[in-house]
Amino acid sequence: MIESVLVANRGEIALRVIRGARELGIRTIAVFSEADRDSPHVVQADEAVLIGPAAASRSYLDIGRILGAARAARAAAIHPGYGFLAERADFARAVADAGLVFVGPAAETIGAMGDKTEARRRMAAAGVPVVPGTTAPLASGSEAREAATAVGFPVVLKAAAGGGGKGMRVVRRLDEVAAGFEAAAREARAAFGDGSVYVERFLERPRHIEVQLFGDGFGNVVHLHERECSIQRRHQKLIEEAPSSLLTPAERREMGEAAVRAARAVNYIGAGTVEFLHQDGEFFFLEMNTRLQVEHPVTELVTGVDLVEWQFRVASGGALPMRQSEIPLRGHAIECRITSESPFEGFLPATGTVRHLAIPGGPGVRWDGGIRVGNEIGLHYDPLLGKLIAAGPDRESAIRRMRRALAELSIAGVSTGTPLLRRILDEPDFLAGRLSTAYLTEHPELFDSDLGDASRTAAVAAAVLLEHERRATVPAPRIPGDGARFSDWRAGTAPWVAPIPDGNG
Amino acid sequence: MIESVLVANRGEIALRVIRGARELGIRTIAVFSEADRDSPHVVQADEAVLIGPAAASRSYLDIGRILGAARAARAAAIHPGYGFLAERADFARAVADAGLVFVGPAAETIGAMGDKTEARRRMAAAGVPVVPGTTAPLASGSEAREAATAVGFPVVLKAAAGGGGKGMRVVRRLDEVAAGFEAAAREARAAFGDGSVYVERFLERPRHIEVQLFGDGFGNVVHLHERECSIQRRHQKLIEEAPSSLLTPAERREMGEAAVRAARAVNYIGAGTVEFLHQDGEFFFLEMNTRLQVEHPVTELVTGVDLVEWQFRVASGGALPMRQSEIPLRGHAIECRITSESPFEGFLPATGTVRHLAIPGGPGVRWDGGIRVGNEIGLHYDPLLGKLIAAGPDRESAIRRMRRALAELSIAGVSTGTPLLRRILDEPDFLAGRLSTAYLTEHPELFDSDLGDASRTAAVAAAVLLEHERRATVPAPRIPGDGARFSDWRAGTAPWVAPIPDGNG
Amino acid sequence: MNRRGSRYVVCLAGETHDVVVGVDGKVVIDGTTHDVSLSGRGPARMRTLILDGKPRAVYAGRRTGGLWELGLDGEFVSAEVMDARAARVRALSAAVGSERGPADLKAPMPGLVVQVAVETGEIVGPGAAVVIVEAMKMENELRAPAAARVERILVAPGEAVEKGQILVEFGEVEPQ
Amino acid sequence: MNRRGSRYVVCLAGETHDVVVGVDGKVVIDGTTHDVSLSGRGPARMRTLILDGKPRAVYAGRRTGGLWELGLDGEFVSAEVMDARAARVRALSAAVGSERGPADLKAPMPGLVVQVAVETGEIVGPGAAVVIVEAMKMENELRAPAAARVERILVAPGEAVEKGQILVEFGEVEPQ
Repeated sequence: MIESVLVANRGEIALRVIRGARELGIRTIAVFSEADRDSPHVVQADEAVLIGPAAASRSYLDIGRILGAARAARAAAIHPGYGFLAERADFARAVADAGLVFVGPAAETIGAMGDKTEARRRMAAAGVPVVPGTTAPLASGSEAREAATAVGFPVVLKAAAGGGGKGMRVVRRLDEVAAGFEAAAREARAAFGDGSVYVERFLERPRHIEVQLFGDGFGNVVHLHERECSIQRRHQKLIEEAPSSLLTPAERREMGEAAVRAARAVNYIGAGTVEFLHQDGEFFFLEMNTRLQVEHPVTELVTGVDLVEWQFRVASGGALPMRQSEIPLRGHAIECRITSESPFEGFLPATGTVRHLAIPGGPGVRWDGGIRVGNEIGLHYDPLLGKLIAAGPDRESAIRRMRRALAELSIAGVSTGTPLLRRILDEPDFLAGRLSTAYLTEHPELFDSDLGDASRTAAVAAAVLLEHERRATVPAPRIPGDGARFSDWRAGTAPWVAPIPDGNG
Repeated sequence: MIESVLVANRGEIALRVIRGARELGIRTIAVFSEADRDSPHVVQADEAVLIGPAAASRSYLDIGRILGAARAARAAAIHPGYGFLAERADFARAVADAGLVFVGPAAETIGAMGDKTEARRRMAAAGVPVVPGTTAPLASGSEAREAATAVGFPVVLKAAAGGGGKGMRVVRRLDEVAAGFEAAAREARAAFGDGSVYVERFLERPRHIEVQLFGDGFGNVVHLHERECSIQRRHQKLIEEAPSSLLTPAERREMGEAAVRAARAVNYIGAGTVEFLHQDGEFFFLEMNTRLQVEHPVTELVTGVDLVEWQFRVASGGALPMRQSEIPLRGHAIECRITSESPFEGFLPATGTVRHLAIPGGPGVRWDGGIRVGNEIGLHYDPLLGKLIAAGPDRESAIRRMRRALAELSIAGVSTGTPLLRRILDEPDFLAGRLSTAYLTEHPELFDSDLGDASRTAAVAAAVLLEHERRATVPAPRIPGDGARFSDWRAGTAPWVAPIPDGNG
Repeated sequence: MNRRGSRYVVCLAGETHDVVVGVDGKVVIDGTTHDVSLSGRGPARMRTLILDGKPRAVYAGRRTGGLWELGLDGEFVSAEVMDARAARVRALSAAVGSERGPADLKAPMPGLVVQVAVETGEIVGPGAAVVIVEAMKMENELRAPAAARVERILVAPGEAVEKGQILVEFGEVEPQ
Repeated sequence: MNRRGSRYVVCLAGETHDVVVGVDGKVVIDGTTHDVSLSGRGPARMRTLILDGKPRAVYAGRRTGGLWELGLDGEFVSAEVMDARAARVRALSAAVGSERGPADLKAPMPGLVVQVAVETGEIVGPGAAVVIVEAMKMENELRAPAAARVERILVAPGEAVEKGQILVEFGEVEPQ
């Protein structure tokens, strides 16, 4: 087993990786930006290195600083988490060149799969079904228009270097193609430093189903069944589950085998995911993510496998500890992403200081979080605060458990998407498993921001009792001859001003 | 399924039961004393009823008030949790007489097993091995002396109505018997309202192994394997695990079958536990607990069974959902009890206000807690703040996970036993599974309260930086001609005193 | 305060409620009597509200004067509590009307202006993209709330903006 | 404060440490130089201390003057921080000695007195049970710290006692 690892990430995934490494006795080195001095991942590591200012480009995305920190802490390996540098072939290569172990696949694999058009070519060649579209990056808006016309509308313009829903634009009409191309390219440049964009047929109501893969250096490749991630907004996953409520055992086997074929085609080593879109009984290769996914815990809960442990075992030169036939599939698990966003205001990013945090507990509930009380939630990074995961013997019990857990989750000081998640977990189509990536747009009623009569009455009662209590505790001084009260003197900026005695008190 | 349930308890177990009921769609009614207005179990229930002042005798132990609350809330059933009224036959009878479902065994079963001497008689008759001792309560100190002499020293004097380590005294010499008898009787009267005491041979270094049982109203009785609870102090369990690292599969089967025999002998319905002491290859019946145990989560984690769900199913008239052969035993689970005690000061009860609470998360970790930030921890109730549970594929991985989880657990404002637990999880005998109920007394080195050099340096550095920062933030006014500083003016009781300008500043 | 209770007016989400707080745990909201208790004054600012037997955790946030920020089940609302006299004063001053055109475009969150899609004097339709602001690496199109004329553009691409900052001032669309 | 850093004396668990806080993130403790940073001033009172690259969460509790209650990994210690001048004053006043007999018996926790096992004037041996206090339904025997004479009994069975309250005053055992 490797002796030590630097975790080149932040937030919940950095903490997840540190937890896994600690359990294996691997010395852990956290890195952090100036904005993350008080993040939980820092204190849970054995060592911590400040790598730069808040801007990711000068900290978590700065390969030189990451490698410098690894050298200073004499790290034997680097785990990239997801996002940031996780799918940058140049980073994987630089890590290897520095004589360190990169916990992930080979740089060539990352490069091949990171270039989405190259990936499509390789997959088609390996006999994996792909969505109709272009196989080369588009040079201009006008080339995009031609390609889109050939593929047939609607189409989606996608960053070749992309992932996580960034740098994507759905276009339904020819006259929107050029603007969509430019927006996707701009976002792609900002997010990935590469503005290449290609075009694909846009499936209107597909289900997003992906297969978890693992390969080792001995030619073994297995899949750990599928996850369904159809509940998305703006191509960002919101709720994920394992297994998919759609697939029959035969389809599960077929999709798993296609994914293994895809992995073998690129000599895959480590953890990876093949994403498929499933519509009308067909499924198509969407992309391959050459890293741990955000939603990996649902797979861990239905298989009993610790995916981070497997990553470290394979990175240390070990073989996969299970064969395909030995990998269990037990029960059902659901994950809700808890993000700092206001879902009823168009998912506006929310900021603030975490003032209160109550984490759900009890049977079948897992919290993978990256915040603590006192943390400032800013706009520098991804809005993912944590993931709430619930498991049960079947989908219905997992849903009931998740509903209970969401009712317990309490975060104050920053708005989160929790109220929307609670509504989805009560919505009949979701309960019946009638899912698609269009689910949220087809359920606008979930976004009514009405508090409801009971909550309104409760809020009125709470407010009036709080104010009543405050006035009873702090006698409000009355200025003679004036009806106004200095009822807020305590909140003022002059704490030494003594209350003026109230002659009528 | 029953429509509603009143949970006649507080703290973590009330929350556990409410969680289970909510997941089944059962309306939940919490009760609370004036000391528990802000306890988490209150807000997680659908309804909440104040039942009296802090003193348990006038709230959680007051049968009339509990039944009154059940009537007011139109509860269909009452779940007693553990402790308080859980093993009071008169309570079970009063609940039934009020026309409500008691979530637990019949009053007669509770009565028979609650009287420890009667239980010993019944078990011996059913062919379950019992520890040598008396089968009738002792009338006086002198009768105790006679009985102890007959059984042979060392002996243990035990409350017939007891449980949870209360009302117990180990006596090693004849001249200590009378005092031990009186102390045990006094504690028993205070804790259970019944001062009956009996005597048993005291096993010096036994292992405490218990079997989880379940019976339904259709004659089915199954066991859910064993738990080992050998790490105890003053007969209070501190760490529990499942399965026991001692038993062979054959011994596991033998003990399980003995427990099922015990349950059948009393027509057991619901969840129960048969406790055994295991020493030198033999095991003896210790007692039967006719309720859910504190340590039930370790069984849930190795079997996948939700024991509270089963309780509600059986109480609703359902049959057990599994046969003996269908009950899994997968992996290993460990529970650490987190109590408000100072282990390095003789387990003195600690009090305070919870100022900070960081709950461990990530894979394989469960927290069953009953506190939130802001709660006052007083002396009215049991010191159990919560339970930290970790599971893994084997004992070693569960221990590594628990170690990691204990490192993450952070409670401020009240002292807990966490530092001791961390040491036990590193101690070679514990790691090797060399356990006995004498473990803690045989490892006095665990109680050295030395901070260690690294922590001492860290504390010095933190203190000096805090003070340095405070002085930089609040310029300490200097009184001319005097060396002293009013460095603590901000903490004083006169917030309106303005700082005296510092001529030298 | 008098023997029969204290009267308040509570403004919440645009609606006004008359409330009387009794001395016996009773609160009358818009004529309906409720049993209410509110406990907890710890460092966490979480309170336990029991309203007619139904318990809820309520977060009581930042206050100035009678203004409270409340969190119920993860939704946050502001409530203003006034005594009867203050409410009357407020009602009188509010009677002085205001004439208003289309609302100006404000930044709904802090971020970076990526693009300004309009020019001064331009007439935009309802829902037209006006400014693109990037926050958390996502582009957010800010659209015109109604048909309007672009009166003044106050930001340029590359500029960082605060939440609530006015980006573009609109005027009425008049026949030219 | 001077250019070369600020000098402090820190008392922790009965030991005294000389500390110099530099202006560059360096702290010299008893002559050894450490790289230290301490961040976080949020509502939770949790701070992140990084000492020579090793991070730790530190709880910074209640303070009066230079007194800090610190929580490290669930263990709580008190530290008193004095500047050099205050430390000298303290050292001088401490030089005035005190004459002491056996420590009095104090309640180590709040609870209820169940039994007083001694009488005034009685001579007790070290470890002898003196008072039984019940807390959290468990009886706790409080024992004599050393051989002593019971000078005065200040509590009776049934009485509630506070933590730190003196229960029994002891005197020296003298030949009678």
